[in-house]
Amino acid sequence: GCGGTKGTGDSAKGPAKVRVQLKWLPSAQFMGFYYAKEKGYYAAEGLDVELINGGPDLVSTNQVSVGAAEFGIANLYSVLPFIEKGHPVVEIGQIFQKSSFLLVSKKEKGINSPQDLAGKKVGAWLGSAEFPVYALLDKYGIDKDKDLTIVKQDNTMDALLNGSLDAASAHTYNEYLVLLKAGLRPEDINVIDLEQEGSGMLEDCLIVNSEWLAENKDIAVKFMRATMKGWAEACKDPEAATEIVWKYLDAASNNKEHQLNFAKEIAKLVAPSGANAAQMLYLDEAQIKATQDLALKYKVIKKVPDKVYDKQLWEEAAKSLQ
Amino acid sequence: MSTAYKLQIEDVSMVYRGQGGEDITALKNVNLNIRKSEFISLLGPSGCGKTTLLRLIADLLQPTSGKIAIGGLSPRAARKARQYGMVFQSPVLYEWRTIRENICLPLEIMNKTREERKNISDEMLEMVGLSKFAECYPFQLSGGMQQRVGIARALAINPEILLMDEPFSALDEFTRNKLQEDLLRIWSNTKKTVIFVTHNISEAIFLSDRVCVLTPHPGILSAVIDIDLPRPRVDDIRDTPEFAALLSKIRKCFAGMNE
Amino acid sequence: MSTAYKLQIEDVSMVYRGQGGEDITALKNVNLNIRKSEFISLLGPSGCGKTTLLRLIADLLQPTSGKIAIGGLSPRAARKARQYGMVFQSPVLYEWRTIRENICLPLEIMNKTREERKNISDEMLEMVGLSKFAECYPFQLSGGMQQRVGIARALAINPEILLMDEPFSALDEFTRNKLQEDLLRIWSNTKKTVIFVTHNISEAIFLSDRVCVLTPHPGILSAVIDIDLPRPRVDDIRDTPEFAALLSKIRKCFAGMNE
Amino acid sequence: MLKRNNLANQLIALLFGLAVILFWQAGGFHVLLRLRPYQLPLPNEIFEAFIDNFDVMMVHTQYTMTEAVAGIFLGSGMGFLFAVFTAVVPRWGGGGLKLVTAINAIPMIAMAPIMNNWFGMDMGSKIAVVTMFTMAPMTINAYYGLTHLRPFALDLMISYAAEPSAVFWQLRLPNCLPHVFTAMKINTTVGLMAAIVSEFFVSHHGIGFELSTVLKLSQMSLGWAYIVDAAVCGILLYSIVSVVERYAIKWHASQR
Amino acid sequence: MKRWQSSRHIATLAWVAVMIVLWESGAWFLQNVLHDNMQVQKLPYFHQVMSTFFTHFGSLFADAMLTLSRAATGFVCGAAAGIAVAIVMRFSRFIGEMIFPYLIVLRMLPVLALAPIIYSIVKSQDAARIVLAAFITFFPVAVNMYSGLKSVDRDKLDLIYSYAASKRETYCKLMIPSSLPDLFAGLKIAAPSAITAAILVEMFGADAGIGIKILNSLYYGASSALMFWASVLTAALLGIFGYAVIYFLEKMLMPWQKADGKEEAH
Ligand SMILES: Nc1ncnc2c1ncn2[C@@H]1O[C@H](COP(=O)(O)OP(=O)(O)OP(=O)(O)O)[C@@H](O)[C@H]1O
Ligand SMILES: Nc1ncnc2c1ncn2[C@@H]1O[C@H](COP(=O)(O)OP(=O)(O)OP(=O)(O)O)[C@@H](O)[C@H]1O
Ligand SMILES: Cc1ncc(C[n+]2csc(CCO)c2C)c(N)n1
Ligand SMILES: [Mg+2]
Ligand SMILES: [Mg+2]
Repeated sequence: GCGGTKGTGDSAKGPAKVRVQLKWLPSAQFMGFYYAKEKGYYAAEGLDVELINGGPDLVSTNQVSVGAAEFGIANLYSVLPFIEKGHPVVEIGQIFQKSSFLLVSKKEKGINSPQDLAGKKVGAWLGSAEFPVYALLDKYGIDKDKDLTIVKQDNTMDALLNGSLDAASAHTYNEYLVLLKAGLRPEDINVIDLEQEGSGMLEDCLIVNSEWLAENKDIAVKFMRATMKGWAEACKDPEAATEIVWKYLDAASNNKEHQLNFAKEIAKLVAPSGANAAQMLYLDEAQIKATQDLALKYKVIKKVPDKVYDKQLWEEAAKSLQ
Repeated sequence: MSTAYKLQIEDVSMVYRGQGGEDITALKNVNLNIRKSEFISLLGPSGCGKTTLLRLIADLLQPTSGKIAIGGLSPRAARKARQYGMVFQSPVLYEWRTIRENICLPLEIMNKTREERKNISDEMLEMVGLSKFAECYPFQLSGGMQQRVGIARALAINPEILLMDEPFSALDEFTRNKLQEDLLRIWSNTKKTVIFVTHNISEAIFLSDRVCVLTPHPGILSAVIDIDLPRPRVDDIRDTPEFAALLSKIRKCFAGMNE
Repeated sequence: MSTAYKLQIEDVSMVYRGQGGEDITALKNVNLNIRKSEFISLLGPSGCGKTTLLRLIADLLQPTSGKIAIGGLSPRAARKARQYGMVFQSPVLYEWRTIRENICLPLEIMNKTREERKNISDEMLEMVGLSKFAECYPFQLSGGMQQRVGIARALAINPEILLMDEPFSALDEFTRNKLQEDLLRIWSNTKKTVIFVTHNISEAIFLSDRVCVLTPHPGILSAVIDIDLPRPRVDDIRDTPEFAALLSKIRKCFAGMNE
Repeated sequence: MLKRNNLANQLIALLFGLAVILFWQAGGFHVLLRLRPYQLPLPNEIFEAFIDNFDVMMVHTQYTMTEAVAGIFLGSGMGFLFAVFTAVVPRWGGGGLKLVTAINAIPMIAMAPIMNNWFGMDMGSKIAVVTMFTMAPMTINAYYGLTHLRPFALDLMISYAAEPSAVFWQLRLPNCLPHVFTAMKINTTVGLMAAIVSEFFVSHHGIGFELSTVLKLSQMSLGWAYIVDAAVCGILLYSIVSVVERYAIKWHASQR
Repeated sequence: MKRWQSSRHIATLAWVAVMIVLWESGAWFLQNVLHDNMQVQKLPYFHQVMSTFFTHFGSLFADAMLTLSRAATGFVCGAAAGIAVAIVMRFSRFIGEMIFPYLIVLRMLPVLALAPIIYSIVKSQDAARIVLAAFITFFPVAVNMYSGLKSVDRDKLDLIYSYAASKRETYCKLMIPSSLPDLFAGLKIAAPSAITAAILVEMFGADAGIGIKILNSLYYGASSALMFWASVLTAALLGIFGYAVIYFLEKMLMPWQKADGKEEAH
């Protein structure tokens, strides 16, 4: 019994308590959840949802696995090794429908195509988001251990800006915007878009503790439904969503304009083909397979686990939303 | 018969390990029996092993060979039974305690009530003439005053065996004489066994029933001299011919030794 | 005329601040002139301010009021000119230095060569009878032995003014007598000025040209007594009637004081 | 007699450690702390990971140790000099002492990004972080040792009108040595820790670099191999300090 | 005495003034001589940091209090454990020698690496926070206290030994008071570290706190650089505050200590 029986309640006795482990600092990256909570979608389903902030050293998958939260947000490719090792987690929804991953460099470094990465110092978020980079390098026959230096990148873009990194990992929704705010113009930046290069791997997905799920399927469906609605509405109106997200942020160390741009980029990733609630969190099996294959190829996992995702919840939720 | 003695020291030797690993024999084959309520002085030149012997009795050191028994008990058992009161050669005050608190330390350990502690410490402070300094910290006292605190602390607990290591050496003649008389009064009232280390021959004679003379390198108990002066002894006794005779007798024990 | 004196103490008072902020007057209006090469003893009961006076002379304390001059210099200037050698009431040995190294400490500071240091320390160790313990650390020595190291250290540098705070109090009579004679010999050879604190009246008489009697609470210089015994003085002088007369004269100074 | 006692104690300590490892291997901790197998690897798995990755691990270990040792020397040295300065001119040093402790109060994780900006992403920035955080323990302890002298010890020196340098070399320095060693013991751990933590940020080598990556990827055996590795490094540094201490201050009460 | 005290304050002010001047000129140098485009990140002008600090004072203060309370809990637990373990180790030479090496092993475990496992053991963010902060505080306290306990004067020990005082009394009346100065030296190191620890733990996610401010301002780049520095400044002030608390506690608890750093008469 180390699973997550804690935190659930009999629906007869007031709302069921559910905890969601976010993967990072509160931001528009999770606007769908904030939206659903703020607009009462969860309450309407009889849920009392607690959104737990993450941080750079927190492994959200781990938190879900140990039962510190029932649900969690994580990069799909980093969830895979946990599932392979037997952690009781399973994916139940894919939040980002495509990869936001970029490799950026200053124009003067002359990295005009992926081949030019050879011999350079390239930043990667080791431990959480390095595999897309490896996939790209592999595609162009660049040996990550010999042909260039992979540097562990922190959560700033300073190393790229001060020139100690030649190229750095970036998400469309934050790091790229940070570069622009630091005074670089788009034409000063060379961008390698991993989605276009076909090396993109699936990022933010919704996972659940499978032991808890086995006993609380109904709650999970309710949660899915409210969450999908939240995301759909948030993507339709990023301005409104930003206002809601703002309530969860520390005003002193954040910037509303940045959050709005952030939110707009997120909307592009979550709802690339229109914000229809029934299509949110869609599990595209082909894409999941592509991510699994890349993970297998780059030894993130030794073999594809039996059960990475559970589509049933999404189907039930989507059905009731139509 | 052996139980007639309060303290039996049998063939006790003590060897310290020196810096280079060589042995320093501080005491060699010391034999001494002390009766209950006896006042014994240990007399001897600097470095002859007086402190060492006192520490052996007090269970602060273990002899290299030989045996010590205190009324049938081992020194450890006697210590655990809280039979000892000790005055160290240096005052050994706890610098975080005021003078009164230093005197009360053993009383606290022996679970005296607050009131008893107050009364006893008042009395002791009075006796050593430091009432005015009760609330001072040790660093505010002169050397002799600190030593008196050490004496007051040892007397406060009224122990069965009083071990005193040159308690009066830092004191002037008058203070010293007064405290000697106080000590004798307390001793005759309470019938303690006292082992008193000193290098002052006249002090040893004035106070003791017997004087044990130690000679150094290695420390050997070279003579035990009975002091058959009448008691109670008052200051005038120092001017008697008997006293002078004892003085020169003991001086002779040391003669020739000093080169 | 005033320059005839090596040391002039004019109306010196010293007030310590007590724990509760109240004042403790240790010395009050002390006046004393000391000639060059004079041997002066400060005599007085425990806590009367002897150590305080010595520390004032040595520039280790500043008087609350009054003035001290050393051959026209301030105590600070005299200290800087390294005129002082001091024996403290407690041995004050550096525990990280062996006995020899402790004795050599001032010699190092005064830039003596290695060879001089060796010779002087050998000689001093011999004098205080600790040659065998040269390479021991202080914790391996008895109380009296430690005190002798402190004496050896002060004499090693052959200072112009020797300030000695109860240097012999932890020593037995024989060692004490020997060291007293050594001290007098050194003094008469080198013509130092010596200020010697003691609570032992006969010691003060035996050694000094003049004895200064201090009485306590507050410390007042109540008498200065000339000791006009012939020199060189040998042990036998203690048995002369002149000696006895001085003894009782000084005792009288204290009489009545002790209550 | 004492010697044999020590040996027996050490043996028992060793046996105690062995017992703990056996208990761990038998799954005792997993039962006790209700852990899943993948949350805490077994000793044999850690050992295997260690053997399998030995060469790579040693490269990273060397890198981190270099940073730590360099930083510890720099930081302790500067901290000591600062303590000396404070002891010599307390009026001016006192305020500085507060500033040094203020540095100690800056969180390492805030310092690492700043240092990366100043000194680049290689060893330099990590050494700078270690230096900063080993300064205060040394300053505080050394200052204490330099100024808390036995009664009259300073008076003796003053009576000789000893040069300040003599007071320092003959009195203050030996008096503060035991405290310097206490500080060095603290600094071995603080220093290694600072090196590892600063490698959690921009870096491309070192135990911290590997550890942060490996653990997030749930490679627990290798992660623990690095944890054990770091512990061994720490003990190594600590033991060196202890051995030097034993010879340097054999006169001190704590060594008797 | 009074004069001396106030001159000491003046010296502290002088230090601060010198540091500020150095800081300002450093920033100026980076900006105008080196033309460093990272100047704001490397060393922003002190007056700009201060202005940010005061503009957001309310928010910084609230976060500071939050972090401080977490640090205080961790500090108290860690210090208590450190003292207790040091005592146990000195109490029984056997236990001391047995566990000391393992204590070192334990301490050498990198905290950030241990975090996941601690989270899986205690399963509560708050508890994990306290455990981690306590873990960091623990070692300096334990080491200093232990070395203080080992340095108690032989004579003082003999005295209480001669009274056959119980071990408990020996510790209460001798060992602990006599090691207080060493303990406080350890606490002075540990108090600021506890703040660091609390911030470190915020890297595992928290609703608010100085660490969260630092993270946010790093994550969103140059525009938040001033906020980053203001937060770091706040953190440092917290550390100084912790140090000061210990300092005054020390002065209060140890009236027998003569004024430390007494000036020499050279
Ligand atoms: N640091 C201090 N603070 C407060 N009072 C002090 C201090 N030092 C000495 N005194 C007080 O000053 C008085 C004289 O002390 P001093 O040490 O000079 O005496 P003394 O004549 O040397 O005595 P003894 O023979 O016992 O050594 C004493 O009453 C003592 O309590
Ligand atoms: N811890 C020790 N280690 C080595 N030798 C020691 C130790 N303690 C004492 N000694 C030696 O033992 C001998 C006797 O010392 P002790 O302290 O018993 O002398 P004492 O008779 O008390 O002398 P004093 O009158 O000078 O105090 C001395 O030679 C001394 O050097
Ligand atoms: C130390 C560190 N690791 C990863 C990222 C990259 N990143 C930024 S937000 C986010 C979460 C979801 O996208 C991720 C992985 C970072 N900035 N800093
Ligand atoms: Mg002795
Ligand atoms: Mg005195």
